[in-house]
Amino acid sequence: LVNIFERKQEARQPFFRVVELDDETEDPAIWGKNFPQQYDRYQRTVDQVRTRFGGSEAVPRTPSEADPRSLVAQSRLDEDPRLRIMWAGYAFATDFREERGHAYMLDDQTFTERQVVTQQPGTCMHCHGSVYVPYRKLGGGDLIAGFEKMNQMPYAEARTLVNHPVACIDCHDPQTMQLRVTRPGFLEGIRAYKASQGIVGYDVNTQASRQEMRTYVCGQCHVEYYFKGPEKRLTYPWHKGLKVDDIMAYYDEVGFRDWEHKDTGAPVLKAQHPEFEMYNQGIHARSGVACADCHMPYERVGGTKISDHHVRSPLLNVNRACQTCHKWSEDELKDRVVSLQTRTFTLRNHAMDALVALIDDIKAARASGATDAQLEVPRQYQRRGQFYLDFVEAENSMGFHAPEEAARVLADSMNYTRLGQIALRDALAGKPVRPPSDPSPTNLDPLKSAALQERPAPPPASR
Amino acid sequence: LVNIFERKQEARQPFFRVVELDDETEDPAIWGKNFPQQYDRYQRTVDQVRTRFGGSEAVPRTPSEADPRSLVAQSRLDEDPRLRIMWAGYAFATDFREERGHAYMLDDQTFTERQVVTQQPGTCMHCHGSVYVPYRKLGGGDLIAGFEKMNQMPYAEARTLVNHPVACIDCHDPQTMQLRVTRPGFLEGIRAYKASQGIVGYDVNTQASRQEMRTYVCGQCHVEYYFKGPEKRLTYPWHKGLKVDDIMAYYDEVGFRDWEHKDTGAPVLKAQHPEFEMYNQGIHARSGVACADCHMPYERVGGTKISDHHVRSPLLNVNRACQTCHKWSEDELKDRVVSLQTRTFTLRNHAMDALVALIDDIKAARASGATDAQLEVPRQYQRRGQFYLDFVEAENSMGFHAPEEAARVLADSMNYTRLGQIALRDALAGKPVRPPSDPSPTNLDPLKSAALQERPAPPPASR
Amino acid sequence: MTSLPAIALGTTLGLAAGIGSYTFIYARGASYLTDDPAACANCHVMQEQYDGWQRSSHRAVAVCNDCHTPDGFAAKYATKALNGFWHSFAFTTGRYPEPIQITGRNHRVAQASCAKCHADIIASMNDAAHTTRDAADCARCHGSVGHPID
Ligand code: HEC
Ligand code: HEC
Ligand code: HEC
Ligand code: HEC
Ligand code: HEC
Ligand code: HEC
Ligand code: HEC
Ligand code: HEC
Ligand code: HEC
Ligand code: HEC
Ligand code: HEC
Ligand code: HEC
Ligand code: HEC
Ligand code: HEC
Ligand SMILES: [Ca+2]
Ligand SMILES: [Ca+2]
Repeated sequence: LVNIFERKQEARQPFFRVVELDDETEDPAIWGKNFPQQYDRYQRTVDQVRTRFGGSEAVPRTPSEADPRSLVAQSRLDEDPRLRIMWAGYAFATDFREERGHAYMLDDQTFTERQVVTQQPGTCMHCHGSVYVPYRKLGGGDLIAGFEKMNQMPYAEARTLVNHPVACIDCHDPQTMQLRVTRPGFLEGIRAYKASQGIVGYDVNTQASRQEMRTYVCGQCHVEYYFKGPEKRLTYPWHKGLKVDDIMAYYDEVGFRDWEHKDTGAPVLKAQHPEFEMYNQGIHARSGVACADCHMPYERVGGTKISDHHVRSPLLNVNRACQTCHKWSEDELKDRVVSLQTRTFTLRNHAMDALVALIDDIKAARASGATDAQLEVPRQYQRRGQFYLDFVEAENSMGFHAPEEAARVLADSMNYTRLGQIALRDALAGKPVRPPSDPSPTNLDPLKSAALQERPAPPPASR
Repeated sequence: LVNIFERKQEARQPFFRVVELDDETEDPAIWGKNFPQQYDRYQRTVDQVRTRFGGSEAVPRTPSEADPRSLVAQSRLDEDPRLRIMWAGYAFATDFREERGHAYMLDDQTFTERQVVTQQPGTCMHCHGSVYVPYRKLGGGDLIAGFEKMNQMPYAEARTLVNHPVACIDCHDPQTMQLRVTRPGFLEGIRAYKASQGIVGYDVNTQASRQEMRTYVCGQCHVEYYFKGPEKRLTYPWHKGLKVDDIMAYYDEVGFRDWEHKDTGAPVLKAQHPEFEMYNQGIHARSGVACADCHMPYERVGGTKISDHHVRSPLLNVNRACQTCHKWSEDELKDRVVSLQTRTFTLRNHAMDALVALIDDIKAARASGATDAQLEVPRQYQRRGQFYLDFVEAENSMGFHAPEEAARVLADSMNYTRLGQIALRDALAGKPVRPPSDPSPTNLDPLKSAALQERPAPPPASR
Repeated sequence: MTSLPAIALGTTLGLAAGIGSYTFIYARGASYLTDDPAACANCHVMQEQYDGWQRSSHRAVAVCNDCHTPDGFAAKYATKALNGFWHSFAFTTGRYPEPIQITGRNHRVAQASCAKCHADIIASMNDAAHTTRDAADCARCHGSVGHPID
C-alpha cells in the first residue's frame, strides 16, 4: 500500500519547497514559507476562548517591569481557594493559572510568580520552548549532552538560549517532515516504560508506528515529571508503569518528595499534567485514537487536507475533531463531554473536601502538641490521597481522556484521605494504626479483601 | 448509527398462523407453533455457562422434599462472605445465588431458602412468573385489581395460580405480536418517573417508541423495588428520578427501611437488580441502544432475521451482540468488558472492606456500651454507604451498563462509610458530629464545596 | 488414519467447487463480474451495504467495484473471481461471520481505492509528512463513506 503513495509522490509536488530546511532551522516563520497553511494555524494558538472546563479566559492585566504580559489566563487559585490549602508551602500556592495556547508557553513560564518565589533550574525549558537546536549547540551536536548541561543551569541563564515556543523542528524532521520525538525526557521515559513491559532498548523514533507518533509528539511534554538528583535531570516516573499507582510506587521507592506540607509536615508530591498517562487508560487510546486526531484534526483547505495546527480544545472544533467518527450532533457531543466532566468535577470536589478535612485535622492535632510518631501514619495517608487527587486535578481534560479511571483514582484518593482522618483519631487515642499498603491498581488498602480480589476463574465458556 | 434502528424496523418476519392466539393463551408452547424459532431459543435459557462475572455455573445438588432442584447456580455468599456481614439479620444472609436463565425464575424463587426463613407475600410473583393471565382472572378482567389481590396473598397461595416463567404473553400482544408492558409495577413506576420529569399521565403502551419498548419490557422486572405499606403493593422508587441518589432521597422521605441491621441496629435497605436504573446512566442508553440489542440480538435464520430469544450474557454471543456496531475483534470486545468490570469489581471490594470496617466499629462500640444517641449518626452513614454499595453490587453487569456511574456511586459509598467511622470516633469522644447531607448527585456531604460545585459560567465560545 | 482427513478434505473441496459454482451461476454470482451495484445486492446478504450505499455520499460517484476491486483489468477480475467464488461458496454453505467483516485483502483494496480518487486531497497528509511509516488508514475515520450504518 505504501508504494501507492510513493508512486504518487514522484508524480506530484505536494508543496513548493521555497526554502531549504535543515536541522538548524529554528524559526517557524521560515518553515512557514514552505507550509503556509500549517504555519498560519500554528500562529492562531494565541486565541483564548473558554469552554466549560477548558480553553482559557483572557484576563487583562497592567504590564509591569517584572511581568510585561498584558493578558493572562484566569487564576485557578481564585476559582478554588482549596488549592492553596493543598499546596501550602509550595510555589504553586502563589500562582497557578489555567493553561492556554502553545504561543504563550515561553512567556507564561518566564513570568509566572512561581519563578519569583523559587529558584528554578534550566530543566524547565525542556517543555516550554524550542530547545532542540539549543540542546544540540550546547552539547556540541549531542542532544543529550546539551540537555544535561541546560538542566544544571539556573533558569534565567537557560532562558537566554531559547527563542521560540515549541516549533516545527521540535516535532518534524526538516527533510522528510516526518514526525519525530526530540525530547530526551520522553526518549528516556518511554524506554523505561517499555522496559517495564519487557521490551528492552526501545527507540521511539525508529520503532513507533505513524499513528503512535501522532500521540508521542504530544507525550513529549504533556506528562507527569520530576527533577532527579542534584543534576536536576528531567525524569518521567514510568519505570513501573503509567498508572497513578505505578507512579506512586516509584516515588515511594526512590523516596522522592516535592516539598514538606506547611500545615501538616507531610512529605507531599505535586502531580503535573499527566495527559499522556491518563489518556492511555482510556477507551480512545485503546481504540488507537491519537492526540492529534482530536486536537489537530484534518481540515480541508482548497483541494487538500491538512492537520489543523491550531492545537486547542476539540470542543471548539467538534465537527472535525469528533464527527468523522461519531455521527452525533455537535450539541450532543459537547454535552457528552460536559456530562462526563461534570461527574469527574463533582467527585474531584468531594475528594478535595476530604483532603482539606484531613489537613485541618492534622494541623489542629499538631497545634495541640501531637507527636511526630502520632502524625507519621496520617501524614503518609495525606501524601497518598493528595497525589491521587492532584493526578486528576492536574490532568487537563477534567476526566474526559479516561472517565472511568478518573473516577476510580478519585475514589481511591477519598478512601486514603478518610483513612488518614481515622488513623489520626486512633493514633491520638493510643490505638494501633496501619500505614497505607503498597499502591497497586488492584490492592488499595490493608484490609480484608486481598483474598477476594479475584473470583475463582470460571470454567471455559464453550459448551 | 441511528439508522441501525431503522434497518431493524424492516426486519419483519413472515410466519404461518398455525394456531389462533388470544389474551388467554398462557402456554408458550402454543405460541411456539406459530413462532417455532423464537420458542426454540426461548427454551434454551436453561443453559448455564459462566463468564468472568456473569452467566452462571451449574452446581449439582441432591434434590430434597423441600427443594427438588438438582442443579442450582453458585452461591454468591460463599464467593464473598462479607455479604453475610452486610446483610446480617436479613433473609439474604441465608441464601443468595448468582442469577441464571429465565427458565429457572419460578423454581428459584419458590425454593430459595429465603422463603424458609421469612414469610413472603404474593407480590413476589410479579417478576418470577407469567402473571398476566392470572392477574386478569383474579381481577375479573382487571389487571390492576388482580395485581392488588395477589400482592396480599401469602406467597404459597399465589404460587398455585401461576404456571410458567415469563412467557410470550408477558411481552407480546397476541394479535399483533407488538411489544407491550404487562407489569403494573412498571406501568406505575415509569408514570411516576415521567411525572418527576414533568410529563404527567404517561401511558407507556401508547406513548413509548418501539426502540424504547425494546428496553421497557425488560424494565418490567430488572429494577429496584420495595413493598409499599400493609397492602404490600409492589413499588418502583422512581418518584424523584432513577439515580441512586434520587432513590435514596425517596426512601429517606417515606422513611422506609428493609430491616434493622443485626450487628449495628442501623435502619438499612436492600438494593435489588437495578439494571434498568444503572443502564439509564450509561453511554449505551444515551446512544439509544436497547437491552434487546445486546441481550436478544438479531440472528440470521435462513433468509430472515429473528431476535434471539435465548436471553443471556452478550459475552456468550459477542459477534451478534456487539460487532454489528463495533468492528473490534471478539477477543478485544470481551476484554474491554472484563477490564471495565474488573475496575468496578476492585472498587466494589474496597467499598465492601470499608463497610465491614464500619460495621465492626459500631458493633464494638455497642458492645462496650455506646448509647443510641452516640450511634445515631454513624448508623445513618451506614444506611447511606451500604445502599450505595449494594446498588452496584446488586446490579448485574458488574458496572458495564454504566462504568463511570458505577465508579462514582462506589466512590460516594466509600466516602459515606469512612465518614461514619469518623463520626463514631468523634461521637464517642464527645465531639460534635454532622449527619450525612441530603443525597444528590452533585452534593455529597456537608463540607465546604457547595459553593464550588459550579465554576462561573464561561462566556460564549464564539469570538 | 492419516489419509482419512486427506480424503475428507478432497471430497469437501470437490463438493465446495461444485456447490460454489452452482450458486455462482444460480444466484447470479456472475454479477460479481458486472459493475452494477444492484447486482451485488442479488445476494440479500449484501442488501445492508446496498441500502447503505444508496444513502451514501458516494452513491453518485462510486459503485461497489470502485472501492472493492483494484485497478487494472487483470487484478480487477482476479479479485472478482476470488471474491465471487468464495462469497458464493460462503453464501451457499452459510459459513461466514455474522455480521460480515471485511478481510485484510479487501480492506487493503478499499484503502487503495480511496487513494485512487482522492490523491490530491490526501497529498499533504501522506506525501508532505511523507513517511517510511504506514499511510493513514482511511477507514479509521471514514469507514462509513461507502455505506453508512455499521
Ligand atoms: C478522543 C479525543 C481526544 C484525544 C484522543 C485526546 N484528547 Fe485531549 N481533550 C479532549 C477533550 C474533549 C478535552 C476537553 C476540552 C475542554 O474541556 O474544553 C481535552 C482536553 C485536553 C487538554 C486541555 C485543553 C484545554 O482546552 O484546556 C489538553 C492539554 C489535552 N487534552 C491534551 C491531550 C493529549 C496530550 C492527548 C494525547 C496523549 C490527548 N489530549 C488526547 C479530547 C481528546
Ligand atoms: C514542547 C512541549 C509541548 C509539546 C511538544 C506539546 N505541548 Fe501542548 N502545551 C505545552 C505547554 C507548556 C502548554 C501551556 C502553555 C501555556 O499555558 O502558556 C500547552 C498547552 C496545550 C493545550 C491547551 C490549550 C488551551 O487552550 O488551553 C493543548 C490542548 C495542548 N497543549 C495539546 C497538545 C497536543 C495535542 C500536542 C501534540 C500534537 C502538544 N500539546 C504538544 C507544551 C507542549
Ligand atoms: C515535562 C514537561 C514540562 C516541564 C518540565 C515543565 N512544564 Fe510547565 N507546563 C507543561 C505543560 C504540558 C503545561 C500545560 C498544561 C498545564 O498547565 O497543566 C505547562 C504549563 C505551565 C504553566 C502555565 C499554567 C500554570 O501552571 O500556571 C506555567 C506557568 C509553567 N508550566 C511553568 C513551568 C515551570 C516554572 C517549570 C519548571 C519548574 C515547568 N513549567 C516545567 C509542561 C512542562
Ligand atoms: C506539537 C507538534 C507539532 C508541531 C510543533 C508542528 N507540527 Fe506539523 N504536524 C504535527 C502532527 C501530529 C502532524 C500529523 C502527521 C502525521 O499524521 O503523520 C503534522 C503534520 C504536518 C504536515 C503534513 C501535512 C499535514 O498537515 O498533515 C506538515 C507539512 C506540517 N505538519 C508542518 C508543520 C509546520 C510548518 C510547523 C511549524 C509552523 C509544524 N508542522 C509544527 C505536529 C506538529
Ligand atoms: C478516530 C476516531 C475517533 C475520534 C476522532 C473520536 N472518537 Fe470518541 N470514540 C471512538 C471509539 C472507537 C470509541 C469507543 C467505543 C466504540 O468502539 O465505538 C469512542 C468512545 C467515545 C465515547 C464513549 C466513552 C465513554 O466513556 O462513555 C465518547 C463520549 C466519545 N467517544 C466522545 C468523543 C468526542 C467528544 C470526540 C472529539 C473530541 C471523540 N470522541 C473523537 C472513536 C473516536
Ligand atoms: C451495550 C450492550 C448492553 C445493553 C444495552 C444492556 N446490557 Fe445487560 N449486559 C451487557 C454485558 C456486556 C453484560 C455483562 C455480561 C457478563 O458479565 O457476562 C450485561 C449483564 C447483564 C445482566 C447479567 C447477565 C449475566 O450473565 O449474569 C443482566 C440481568 C442484564 N445485563 C440486563 C440488562 C437489562 C435489563 C438491560 C436494559 C435495561 C441491559 N442489560 C442493557 C450488555 C448490555
Ligand atoms: C417477568 C420478569 C422478567 C422480565 C420481563 C425479564 N426478566 Fe430477565 N430475569 C428475570 C429473573 C427473575 C431472572 C433470574 C432467574 C433466576 O435466576 O432463576 C432473570 C435473569 C436474566 C438474565 C441472567 C441470565 C444469566 O444467565 O445469568 C438476563 C441476561 C436477563 N434476565 C435479561 C433480560 C432481558 C434483556 C429482558 C427483556 C428482553 C428480561 N430479562 C426480561 C426476570 C425477568
Ligand atoms: C421487581 C421484580 C422482582 C421482584 C418483585 C422479585 N424479584 Fe426476584 N429477581 C428479579 C430479577 C430481575 C432477578 C435476576 C437478577 C438478580 O438475581 O439480581 C431475580 C432473582 C431472584 C432469585 C435468584 C437469585 C438469588 O437472589 O438467589 C431469587 C431466589 C429471587 N429473585 C427471589 C425473589 C423473592 C423471594 C421475591 C419476593 C420477596 C422476589 N424475588 C421478588 C426480579 C424480582
Ligand atoms: C422478556 C420479553 C420477551 C419474551 C418473554 C418473549 N419475547 Fe418475543 N420479542 C421480544 C423482543 C424485545 C422482541 C423484538 C421486538 C422488536 O424489535 O420490536 C421480540 C420479537 C419477537 C418476534 C418478532 C420477530 C423477531 O424475532 O424479532 C416474535 C415472532 C416473537 N418475539 C415471538 C415470541 C414468542 C413465540 C415468545 C414465547 C416463546 C416470545 N416472543 C417471548 C421480547 C420477548
Ligand atoms: C446498537 C449499537 C451498539 C451495540 C449493539 C453495542 N454498542 Fe457499545 N457503543 C455504542 C455506542 C454508540 C457507544 C458510544 C460511543 C460512540 O458513539 O461510538 C458505545 C460505546 C461502547 C464502549 C465505550 C464505553 C466506555 O465506557 O468506554 C464500549 C466498551 C462498548 N461500547 C462495548 C460494547 C459491547 C461489549 C457490546 C456488546 C455487548 C456493545 N458495545 C454493543 C453502540 C453499540
Ligand atoms: C453470491 C452472493 C453474493 C454476491 C452476488 C455478492 N456478494 Fe459479497 N459477500 C457474499 C457473502 C456470503 C459474503 C461473506 C463472505 C465471508 O465473509 O466469508 C460477502 C462478503 C463481501 C465482502 C466482505 C468480506 C471480504 O471477503 O472482505 C465484500 C467487500 C463484498 N462481499 C463485496 C461484494 C461486491 C462488491 C459485490 C458485487 C460486485 C458482491 N459482494 C456480491 C455474497 C455475495
Ligand atoms: C471512484 C472514485 C472514488 C473512490 C473509489 C472513493 N471516493 Fe471518496 N469521493 C469521490 C468523489 C467524487 C467525492 C465528492 C462527492 C461529493 O462531493 O459529494 C468523494 C467524497 C468523499 C468524502 C467527502 C464526503 C463524505 O462522505 O464525507 C470523503 C470523506 C471520501 N470521499 C472518502 C473516501 C474514502 C475513505 C474512500 C475509500 C474507502 C473513497 N472516498 C473512495 C470519489 C471517490
Ligand atoms: C484521523 C482521522 C482521518 C483519517 C485517518 C483520514 N481522514 Fe479524511 N478527513 C478527516 C476529517 C476530520 C475531514 C474533514 C475536514 C474538513 O471538514 O475540513 C476529512 C476530510 C476528507 C475528505 C474531504 C471531504 C470533503 O469535505 O470534501 C476526503 C476526500 C478524505 N477526508 C479522504 C480521506 C482518505 C482518502 C483518507 C486515507 C488516506 C483519509 N481521509 C484519512 C479525518 C480523517
Ligand atoms: C466509497 C467506497 C465504497 C463503496 C462505494 C462501497 N464500499 Fe463497501 N466498504 C468500503 C470500506 C472502506 C469498507 C471497510 C470498512 C471498514 O474497514 O470498517 C467496506 C466494507 C464492505 C463490506 C464488509 C462489511 C464491513 O462493513 O466491513 C461489504 C460486504 C461491502 N463493503 C460491500 C459493498 C457493496 C455491496 C457495495 C455497493 C453497494 C459497497 N460495498 C460500496 C468502501 C466502499
Ligand atoms: Ca486550558
Ligand atoms: Ca448470572
